[in-house]
Amino acid sequence: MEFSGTFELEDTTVDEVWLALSDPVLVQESLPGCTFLLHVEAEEADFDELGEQAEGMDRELTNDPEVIAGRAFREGERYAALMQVSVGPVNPTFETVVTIDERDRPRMHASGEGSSGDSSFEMSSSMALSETEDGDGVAVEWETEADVFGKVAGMGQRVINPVANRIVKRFFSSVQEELHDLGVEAVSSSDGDESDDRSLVDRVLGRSKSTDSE
Amino acid sequence: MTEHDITLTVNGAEHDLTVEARTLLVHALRDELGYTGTNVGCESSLCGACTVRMDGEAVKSCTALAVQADGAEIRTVEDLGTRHDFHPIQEGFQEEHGLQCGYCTPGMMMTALDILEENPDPTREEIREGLEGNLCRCTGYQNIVNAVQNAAKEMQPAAVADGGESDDDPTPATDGGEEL
Amino acid sequence: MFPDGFDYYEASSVSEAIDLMAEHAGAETELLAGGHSLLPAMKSGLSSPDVLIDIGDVEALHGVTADGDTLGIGAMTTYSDFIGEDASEEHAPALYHAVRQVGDTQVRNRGTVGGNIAHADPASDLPGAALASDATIVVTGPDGERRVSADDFFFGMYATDIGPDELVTRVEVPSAADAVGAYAKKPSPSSGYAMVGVCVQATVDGGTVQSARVGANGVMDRGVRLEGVEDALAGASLDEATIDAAADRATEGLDTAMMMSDLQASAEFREQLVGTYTRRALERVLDRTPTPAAAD
Amino acid sequence: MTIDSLDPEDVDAADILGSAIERREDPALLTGNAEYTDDIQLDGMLHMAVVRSQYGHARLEDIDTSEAEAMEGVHGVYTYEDLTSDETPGGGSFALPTAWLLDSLEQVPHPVLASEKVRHQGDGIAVVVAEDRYTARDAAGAVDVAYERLDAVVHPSEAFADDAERLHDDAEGNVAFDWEIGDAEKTADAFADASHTASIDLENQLLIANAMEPRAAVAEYNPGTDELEVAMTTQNPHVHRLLMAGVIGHPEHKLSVRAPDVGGGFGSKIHHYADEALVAWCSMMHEAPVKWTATRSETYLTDAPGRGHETKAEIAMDDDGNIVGLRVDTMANMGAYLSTFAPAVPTYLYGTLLSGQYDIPAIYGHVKGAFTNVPPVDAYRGAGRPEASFLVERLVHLGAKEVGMDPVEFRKRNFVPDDAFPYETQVAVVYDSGEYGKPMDEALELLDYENFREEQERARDEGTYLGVGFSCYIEACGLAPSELAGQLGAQAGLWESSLVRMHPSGTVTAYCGTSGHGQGHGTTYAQIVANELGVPYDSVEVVEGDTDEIPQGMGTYGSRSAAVGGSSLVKSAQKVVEKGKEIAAHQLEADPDDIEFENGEYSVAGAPARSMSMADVAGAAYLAHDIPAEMEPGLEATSFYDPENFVFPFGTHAAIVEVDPDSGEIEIERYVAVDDVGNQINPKIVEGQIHGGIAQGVGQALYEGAEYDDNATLLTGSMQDYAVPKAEHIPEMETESTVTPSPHNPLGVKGVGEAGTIAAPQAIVNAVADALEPFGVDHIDMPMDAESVWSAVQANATADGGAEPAGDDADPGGER
Repeated sequence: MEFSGTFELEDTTVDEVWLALSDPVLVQESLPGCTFLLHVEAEEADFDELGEQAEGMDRELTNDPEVIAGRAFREGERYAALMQVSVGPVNPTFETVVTIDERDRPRMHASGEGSSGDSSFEMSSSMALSETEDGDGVAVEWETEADVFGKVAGMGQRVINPVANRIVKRFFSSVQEELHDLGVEAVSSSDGDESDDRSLVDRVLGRSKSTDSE
Repeated sequence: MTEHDITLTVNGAEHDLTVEARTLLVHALRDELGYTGTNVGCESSLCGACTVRMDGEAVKSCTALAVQADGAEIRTVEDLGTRHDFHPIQEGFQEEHGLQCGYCTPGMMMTALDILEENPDPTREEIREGLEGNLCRCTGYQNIVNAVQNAAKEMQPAAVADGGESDDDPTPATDGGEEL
Repeated sequence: MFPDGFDYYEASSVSEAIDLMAEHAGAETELLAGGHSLLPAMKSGLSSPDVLIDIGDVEALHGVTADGDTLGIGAMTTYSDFIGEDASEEHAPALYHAVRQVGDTQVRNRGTVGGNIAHADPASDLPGAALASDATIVVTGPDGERRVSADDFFFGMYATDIGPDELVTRVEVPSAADAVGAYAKKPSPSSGYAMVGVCVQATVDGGTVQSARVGANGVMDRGVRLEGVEDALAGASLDEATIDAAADRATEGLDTAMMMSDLQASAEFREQLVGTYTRRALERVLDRTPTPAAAD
Repeated sequence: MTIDSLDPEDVDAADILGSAIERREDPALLTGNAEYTDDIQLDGMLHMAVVRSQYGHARLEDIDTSEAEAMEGVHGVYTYEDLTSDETPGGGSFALPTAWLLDSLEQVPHPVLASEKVRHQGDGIAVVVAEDRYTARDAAGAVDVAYERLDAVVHPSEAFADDAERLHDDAEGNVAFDWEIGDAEKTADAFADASHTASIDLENQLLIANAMEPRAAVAEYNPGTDELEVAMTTQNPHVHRLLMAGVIGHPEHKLSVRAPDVGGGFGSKIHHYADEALVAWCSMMHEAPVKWTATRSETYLTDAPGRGHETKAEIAMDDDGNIVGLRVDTMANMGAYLSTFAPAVPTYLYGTLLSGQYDIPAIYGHVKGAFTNVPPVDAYRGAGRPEASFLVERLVHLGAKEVGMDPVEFRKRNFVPDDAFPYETQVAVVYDSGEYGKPMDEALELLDYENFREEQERARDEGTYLGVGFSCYIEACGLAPSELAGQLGAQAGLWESSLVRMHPSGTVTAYCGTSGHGQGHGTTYAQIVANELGVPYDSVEVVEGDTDEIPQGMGTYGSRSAAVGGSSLVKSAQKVVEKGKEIAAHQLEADPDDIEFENGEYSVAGAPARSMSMADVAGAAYLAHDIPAEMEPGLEATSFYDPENFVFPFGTHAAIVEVDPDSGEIEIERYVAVDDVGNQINPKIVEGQIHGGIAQGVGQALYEGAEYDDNATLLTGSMQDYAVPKAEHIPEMETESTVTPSPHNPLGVKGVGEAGTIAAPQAIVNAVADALEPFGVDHIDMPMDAESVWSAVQANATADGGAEPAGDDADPGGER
């Protein structure tokens, strides 16, 4: 199954959106049904343990780039999320592990898989940011290829498309709200002359150093 | 998982039983009480093989919890008529070859009773519509429609008397003013 | 075929239902009305709530009342009970014709008007009818009743403006005794749900459409008004030309990205069908509208 | 014409054979007294549930049963390792056999529970035995399986692709077999010389039988006697006993298989599945009765689907409209493993019917079977023959169009002539008897064909698109003789066995190895036996479906029961009559050659007063006070009837449809069926079979189809998504028949169980193609749902610049 779309965030910049989408905490807060989203080191994610870990953690939304940089998504790393997808009376909770395959501003690519009882999914997703034509906002172009297996695939086929669309829509609406509420201001690349800042910026912006020439 | 003491009156006989909340009415009838005339054909409320009458209405007993039926009057195929004293609907199915494997038939007949109560003289199309919730894989339905029509005639002896002709010549009495 | 285990509670009143919901707020709780959407989902293993609160026997939620201005339908009124009331066809013709086409004989005997609307299945028959008949959904919670216009009620697939601690208690339809209603539906041959269903309620006087509301099911992720059709009808004389013009505008303003697309029909085909079924619904309206001569 | 049923009491004994009497099975079925397998309740009965695969194709990494085992009410959880362990009962193969072999067949192992790989979603991984259905299902859900998902293939063309994931190590390229029939060279020459050719590229979709009763089994093992009794939903209990004995390793004579009332089969209850064997094994394991009843979603995942062809085919004609050649290349979906009789279906049950009703001088068929990640594909009502008939009739429709002839005229020109029977086709069969013009003429008359064509033209002027489609089908039933079946690869004889037993009081019990499941054998067999023995119909009881009671049997499928089972009963009854003749001769003091037998009376030729009734003879046989010396007492006979040849029913079905190009909706205005199934034992039952068969054919044409996604996940896995036709979907059917008896069997019958299903799809598709001719639509794959019809119109409209009828001659205004 393939889905794609474009979502426009108003009154913001590519850097701000990039920063926001770099922050697992903001993503967790914006994703409908997401209980936690955590970096995982171990080969196998133990979701019971992660759940306890998440409860013990004190992570707040912030507009502080440095804090965000400290916890920002990193290319090649894996993240675990507990996601409840609510579709009327059907509310499976998926234990999901996502790998950030590529993170190179303004582009991100991730792949992952999740399971809930005898249903599961695999997905591969990419996203690119660009300034909108009027220059007033940011266009997020996204596309996802997903495969769904088990009960949900067999019996919930007709709901998957609209539900996926709704989740994406609500996600970006929340991102937009959070952006405005927090007043996130991205460290603009032009600010950072010093090498320390430079690396921070690179890290937050997910820019690989070697390809900084663009 | 809660358990519940319920009372079901099935074909006039009162039964007290204890069921898990999740026990479906059809399983209470079949497994607990032994009314195996009611069959299970699907699990998505589409085939209607499990149709019984609950408080006088056709319902799919696989889509009701037994606990929801607490206190209800249930009528199953076992209550229709015996081989020596068929109910008209059974007679209709027998005469018109309205069944082959017979698995859908109990549910089919219980729904047909509903149809005929609502509309004692249904057209073929109305019967087909009324049976939308009952699937049959053997007969192609044509003889089932015949069976229900046959039963309709049987159950409406008055209508039969002049029914045959009035089809071609509706309300002749009120048309008296028009002369050739 | 076998639902997972759950705890079952039967509410005898609306307030008891609300109390039960509050009591089990931490658990996954579902209200059980007719059960014809919920129980199949539970039997297939797609849905496994911890708690079911049965509101089917709450006396106050049953029955149809007409006071001249409004037709009130208790949320637990079954489809067949609704159809059986003369007032239904008289005061809420659009809803009446839609309810007649819900499910099958047995489903209509158990399923409820309120349960259908609360469930908000976009392929069900009543969201469009609620919109076409300008219904108000009465939602009751710990703080009492709220009244939500059907226009504001449906958020998306199975998503509505009902809070987690609330339930739909009544559906109110402004009396439309002068109006004509029609529902044209293309049912899925397997499930019977609407691949597309168009519901119209129109007041026609002397051959001219005084007012018309048109709702559609199965097309988008929720029941929607077909505003292009309504515009085309408003003030026009109800004839074939108007019907053609209205049907041509069936998908006007609909966000095609959120159009339903599934095994039954692609979004593209649904676009085609909305037009076709709008035409059929309007033709039924035309058929049912007394000719000016006969009306006089 | 609707046939009126008769009360058997109103029928003279001499007329019983051939009368439309009411069925004797009905009272039990109508009063809830029937006993279907799931109705069986036994003391201490346990319930089995099966853990099935989440994926269409995956390697199994780990199966953790610990949580399930620990649940209250669970008596055991077993995997393949447990089955094959020395600690557990049974020493069978625990693999399902294939009972039909082909030279090129790649036989692959089919374990009853997967241990290394799952190859379709229905593959079982573990079984749970618990105290009740609910607990068994809960525990099955608690078995934790770790998988490594593999890419899947659904269609044969995908399976054969170079980069396709392989299902079985031994089956290179996922090829199950490569088979051909006919003469490739001669056919190539015919095409080279032909003046006209027409071709088609089509898919004959996978269908799911959807018998209303899901599969079920109840097994009861008696540790004291080591006897294992299995009651199950089967169409062929003896075959299941034989195969199951090997699968679970329990001796055949200690195993009994019984078919209680069976709620429909349509082929799906012929095959040996894993589940029934597992129930039997669990019963031995627990020394307790065990029940398993499939949920409907399990039947969708496990019942063998049918059809599943991707075909390219062409037909060649000369200038006069004579068919000169036919060439077929088919890729057949075999699913994940080879089901019981699967290899026969797309080969000998398909290729041999490619001549249809036509005299075709050159035919070549090539079929390649594919392993895919759908459930094992096998016989579904018609099995191979609908695919052949559909293809031939679609080609004939296109061929007629290509040569510019009316489709009726084209067919009539090419029919096998009446005087050519027995007719040997180019594809290895000899048609027994036929008069193909008769049903066609009857159908034309019913349709008022000439007038219809005028009406069609008028309607087109008004923008209404009507079409008529014909289907002149042929089928082959009663696959035989056994020697031939053996040469073709059958690992079984295809005879039928019966026992006719006179009781001392003159009543009769007739046992037959077929196993009806809705066909009314209890009625029709009693008609046959009563007629042969000249005893009252009510004096005959029929017993089927129990290996303990019936000597042997092959079962009910392929429309064989009347032709083979019925003939076997005739043979047994005739043996009884012959023995009775000797007893009568002895008692009447006459020479046996002088004894005549008529209407149940033995009499001495020329002295009719010297006579004895059948009942008296039976009494004498058991009294044995005065029977011929050397004769054994008693009066019964067993026979094994092995037919000389197939029988070939035929007929013409025709549909008139209206198609709405805007909505893609098809309305069947009329459906006319004229069938020739030879002599009819009970015309009402024949009518019922035709009706039901047509309904399934209509289902294939318009509604049904198993759809899988790219990962071989079934998307139509419930009745919510798989459209089993409802009452509103099936048209009123007008049925008539002609009678051309088969010369091959004593009853002159041909078989009727599948005729309607074989005939109907192409009648409807041809009608739709005819209706949409102005739009240039030649073919729409089944099921022709509204969207596919609309899309076909649109595709052409796009090509021609608007959704308007295409081409000059489509503008009727211009013609006038």
